[in-house]
Amino acid sequence: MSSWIPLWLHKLGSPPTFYRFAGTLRPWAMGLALLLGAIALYGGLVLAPADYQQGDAYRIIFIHVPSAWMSMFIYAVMGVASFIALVWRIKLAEVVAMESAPIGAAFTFITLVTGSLWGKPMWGTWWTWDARLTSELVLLFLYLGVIGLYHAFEDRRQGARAAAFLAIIGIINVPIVHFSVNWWNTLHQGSTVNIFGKSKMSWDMLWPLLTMMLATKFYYVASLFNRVRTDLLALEGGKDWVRKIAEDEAKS
Amino acid sequence: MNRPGVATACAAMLRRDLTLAWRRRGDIAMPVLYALIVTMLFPFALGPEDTLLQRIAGGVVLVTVLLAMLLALDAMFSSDIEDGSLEQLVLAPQPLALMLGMKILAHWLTTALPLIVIAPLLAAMLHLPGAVIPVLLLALLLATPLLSLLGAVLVALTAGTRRSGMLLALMLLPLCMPAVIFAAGAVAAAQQGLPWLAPIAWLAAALVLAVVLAPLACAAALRIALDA
Amino acid sequence: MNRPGVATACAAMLRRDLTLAWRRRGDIAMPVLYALIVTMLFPFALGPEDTLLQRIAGGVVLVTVLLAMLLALDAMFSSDIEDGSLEQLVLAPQPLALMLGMKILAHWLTTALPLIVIAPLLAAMLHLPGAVIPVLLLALLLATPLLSLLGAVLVALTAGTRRSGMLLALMLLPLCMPAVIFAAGAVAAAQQGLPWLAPIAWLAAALVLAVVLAPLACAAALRIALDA
Amino acid sequence: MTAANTAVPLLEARALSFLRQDEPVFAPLDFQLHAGELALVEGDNGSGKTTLLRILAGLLHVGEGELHWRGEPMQRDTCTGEILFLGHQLGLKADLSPRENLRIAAGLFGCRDGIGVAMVLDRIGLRGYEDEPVRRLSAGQKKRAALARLLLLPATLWLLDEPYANLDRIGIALVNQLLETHTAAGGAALVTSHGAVSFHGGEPRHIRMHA
Amino acid sequence: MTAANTAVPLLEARALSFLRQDEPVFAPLDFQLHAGELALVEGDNGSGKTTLLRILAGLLHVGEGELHWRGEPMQRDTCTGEILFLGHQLGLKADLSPRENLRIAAGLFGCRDGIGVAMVLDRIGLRGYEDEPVRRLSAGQKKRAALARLLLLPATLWLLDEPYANLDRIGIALVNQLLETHTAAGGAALVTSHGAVSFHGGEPRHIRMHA
Amino acid sequence: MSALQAFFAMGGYAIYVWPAYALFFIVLIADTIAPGVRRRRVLRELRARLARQSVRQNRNSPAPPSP
Ligand code: HEM
Ligand SMILES: Nc1ncnc2c1ncn2[C@@H]1O[C@H](COP(=O)(O)OP(=O)(O)OP(=O)(O)O)[C@@H](O)[C@H]1O
Ligand SMILES: Nc1ncnc2c1ncn2[C@@H]1O[C@H](COP(=O)(O)OP(=O)(O)OP(=O)(O)O)[C@@H](O)[C@H]1O
Ligand SMILES: [Mg+2]
Ligand SMILES: [Mg+2]
Repeated sequence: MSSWIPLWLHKLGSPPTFYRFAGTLRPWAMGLALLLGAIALYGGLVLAPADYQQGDAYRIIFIHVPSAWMSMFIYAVMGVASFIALVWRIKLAEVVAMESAPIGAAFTFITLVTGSLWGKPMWGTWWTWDARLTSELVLLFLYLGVIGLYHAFEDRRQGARAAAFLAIIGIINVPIVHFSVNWWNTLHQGSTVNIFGKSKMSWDMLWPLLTMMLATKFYYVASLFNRVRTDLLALEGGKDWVRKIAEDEAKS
Repeated sequence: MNRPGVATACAAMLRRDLTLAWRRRGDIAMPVLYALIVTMLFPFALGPEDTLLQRIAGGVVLVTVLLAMLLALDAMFSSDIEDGSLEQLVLAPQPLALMLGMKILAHWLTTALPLIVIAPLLAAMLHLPGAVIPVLLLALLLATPLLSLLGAVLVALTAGTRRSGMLLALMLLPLCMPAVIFAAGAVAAAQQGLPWLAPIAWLAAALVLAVVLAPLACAAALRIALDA
Repeated sequence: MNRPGVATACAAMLRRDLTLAWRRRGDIAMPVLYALIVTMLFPFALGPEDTLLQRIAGGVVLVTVLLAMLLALDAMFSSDIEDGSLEQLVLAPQPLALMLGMKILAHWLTTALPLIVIAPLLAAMLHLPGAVIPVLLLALLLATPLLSLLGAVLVALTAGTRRSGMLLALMLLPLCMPAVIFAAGAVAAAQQGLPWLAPIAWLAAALVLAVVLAPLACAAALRIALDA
Repeated sequence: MTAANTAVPLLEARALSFLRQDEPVFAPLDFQLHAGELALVEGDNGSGKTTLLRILAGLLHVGEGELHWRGEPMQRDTCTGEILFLGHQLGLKADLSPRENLRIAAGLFGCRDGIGVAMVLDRIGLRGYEDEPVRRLSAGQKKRAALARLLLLPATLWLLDEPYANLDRIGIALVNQLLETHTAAGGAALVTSHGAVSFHGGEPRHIRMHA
Repeated sequence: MTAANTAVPLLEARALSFLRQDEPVFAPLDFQLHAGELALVEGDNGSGKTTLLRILAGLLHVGEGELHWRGEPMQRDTCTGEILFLGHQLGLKADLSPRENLRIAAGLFGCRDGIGVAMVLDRIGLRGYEDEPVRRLSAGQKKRAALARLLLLPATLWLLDEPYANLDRIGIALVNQLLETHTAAGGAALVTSHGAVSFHGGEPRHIRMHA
Repeated sequence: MSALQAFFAMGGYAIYVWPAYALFFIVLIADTIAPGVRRRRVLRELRARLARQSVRQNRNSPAPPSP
């Protein structure tokens, strides 16, 4: 482990410390996610006006787009964690990468289904082999491949390394998902939200969308911590701190 | 003590895999026969209507050839792992990526090349217009090594697992989809008399990238697979 | 000393093969995924034209399912030969043909059944009319065990040789062609609203014959294969 | 079971040989094996020991000469289930645990009275590894899992091809002990081995192979 | 090559251990191996001998502790080509003949000066079987074909996992002789074995494994 | 039509909008619950492993020789 990694990070990377740290932080992240989610839903479903073209169907946007962003964001996180895991062999990075995958797969799945639920009234079809749709489907397959590869190995750390490798190979798909609308002219919408410049969307619709985006980010943190804690228990089964937890839990 | 140069080692590796393939030449013929069977079954299953067959010919040949290649992919490293040859290869004082590159080359030569050779026959069996066949061959010449290279990386990744089959298929699907799309796109364009250079260029670019990166990735993946 | 009855032995055998398949359940999923991939690639390769897809749907599904079965056939006895389990089976005080019958049954259950289960999905992906699907399933239910049984005999025959792949494909082609023709005939007849019972009856008759004879042939062939 | 050295030998070979591509693999063999006896098959590498054992197990066809089982010409069904063969290939499925592997063997061959799989695994020294897939066992542990069949399955004649290979000292002693118990109970065994076999129950018969 | 027992050991392990599912496979090991020395790795079945050899060969990652090669931390490229590993899996392609198998090995690892494949096969006792596919050889003949690498390939450290198994007496003597020549020439070797090793060139070091 | 009814009707797109939201919540709730279930299984397996390990350690090396 290189010396330039600050000491606190190094400490945090130690499984028992992180286990405790994540345990205290998780409820806060979950609480924020629920609060922001509730506000965003109220704003999106009640306050925001209907779209002049799409009517009320556009309200799927408040879950479709944040989920779509999360599907790519989580993949990026997974890719970075995978890289760290492979280069420095830090156990926590392996776990973060591997436990991000199911959450990412969940959001990808939501994106695909909400997208096709939206597509039926708007395009008249559930599914076409459009570039963005296809690349998002490929993203789902990549997530499933990472999850499957991780669990296919008997040695979990070996599985984590192999799956991390796949995650890194697959990262080229993320820019393809994002830019596919620019590169090929297709059915799917181009960019309408622009965080830094001027968005093409009215503020009434935009703020619930951005709030929901924040809510999903917090949700991700909460869910990730929850999963990482469980996985650390499975991975560190030989260590005393885990044995203690196991015995304590057996007693209670 | 005379350490062999890299060229000698590459030659030894390539010769080894080609000799092995030749000893089991029945297995080389397997994908070819498989592709022939599929193509022969289509007229039976669909009825021998010329226009229909002609319409689907390009796509069927492409899909058949690529799938026939997948057949042989799974076995790429398995026998070497079982009999301990791979350990010896990893321990050899030679760049592993290069040696694996040779293995991939041998694999392409023994599975893809025979398929490409009979592709015109397959195409003719389904009445594909003769003018399209060169484009089909070009597309295959670019798409098949791409598949070999990507496939090798994935096979290496799953080599340490017991449930390799499904995973391999699951991971290959997203990776080979673009290759099929571009190759089929080129053939379809040629069949309709449209320009077909763009998709072929994309395939070529992807191939160049894969030739450089895939052996390295493959070596790294195999080291992980052995480490248990 | 308590010798097990034939029923116990059959159950043990079946359980063994099913457990093994379950341990490697990824490999069970392989033919299924393979069939799914092939079916998904067709719209890409041919373009998503509904009428065209519908026209070829029945044939494509049949060919795909049968070929996916062939994928798994080759491995039917190979692992048992390599690790010496087959020797133990031959030496057991049980009728070998019956034990092999159990192996074939297990093979059918683990490869063909999942394929038959997803066949309606495959058919739907290619827009096959819903009314034809029962006939398709019936045809598959009869054709797949036929293929398993015939395949097992051929695999046993080629088990002792090193060039099994090609031989297998060569010998299977003529044997499975009639099955495909009858099955496809039934589906096509159903799609056109014609009576489809005759081809199905032929398939059923062939199946009955195979169930009786194939395990016996298989046992004889395996004894020969081991004797080297 | 009969006592050792009855009139009719359990197994008798007369000018037995085996042909591969029309060439004899070993010089013609003559030997008798009575109930209660142990025979050591000796010979250099490649002298045909494995080949002989496979012939006796009925896996290879007799080339020339004759083979008699309890005085009658040996056929596939005269000795069915009485022979237990352990070859270089152990006959274990790598994906199954020792327990599952033994259960299958018992399902096919039956098992001795009053003996269970758990007990056998314990005696053979695999306690704690009963449910590990065989693939994850060490070489000696795999061998033990295969040898557990000797304890579990009923058989009169054991054909053991290098049963000592890969075993540690305790394992070797265990095999010797198994052989003693088996022969004392009226069973017979043919064993090939290159190492010294310190067999305590009487002088074993020697069968020498010449290539 | 240096004489035996120079100051810097060829291989040194400090508190070496390996973890499988976070459990140590064997108790931490400390040992040194100098040029010209032979070390016997001893332990019961499943005590981790094979695991140790695979770690030393660089096939498995060191779990805890340190491993030094000629005084420097051992890395993949510090000792490349200096180590010759022979495991339970022999690393022979069954479809190729011993001659072809050795040719490939020589192509990858190089070969010692003035030594040819034919000569090596002759010395190892495979004369007449040079062009038979390995699949058709007997167990001991296969082992010999694998051991032929010891004669052919240049290497400083030999890691031999049960090299004596399946060999006849002549073969065992041959391995002992190979080990003597190798250590006398300044090479080192780690050997696992359950049988008695009658090594003549000086008392070997003993490494005891405890599970 | 009351405001609430109008809200649930979603301008006629109810069959598309509400399933989308339902799915969103079902998937995320499942994702939240799953680790808890797994955690219990992991700990149970760990206890079994500890038990097995103590068996291996207590195993008296020579198998008790009794015919
Ligand atoms: C199965 C079908 C669909 C899938 C897989 C899908 C996928 C995606 C993805 C991955 C993104 C994120 C792109 C990015 O930010 O880089 C996205 C954004 C978006 N989608 Fe969809 N979508 C689907 C259907 C639809 C439909 C039917 C509509 C509306 C008619 C729609 C409207 C939008 C909008 C407005 C955005 C935000 C674009 C932006 O600001 O970047 N999507 N979708
Ligand atoms: N499958 C085979 N095909 C052809 N020849 C074979 C085959 N198996 C063995 N042989 C040859 O037959 C001879 C006897 O082999 P066998 O395996 O019986 O020897 P063995 O006495 O068991 O030797 P070892 O002590 O090495 O195990 C050898 O010369 C070998 O090369
Ligand atoms: N691939 C594997 N996965 C998991 N555990 C393994 C694996 N290989 C071996 N083990 C376990 O690790 C321990 C050490 O095994 P190893 O093969 O190193 O023993 P060994 O000393 O070589 O024994 P033997 O004398 O039987 O060859 C054993 O308990 C074994 O069950
Ligand atoms: Mg032998
Ligand atoms: Mg070992």
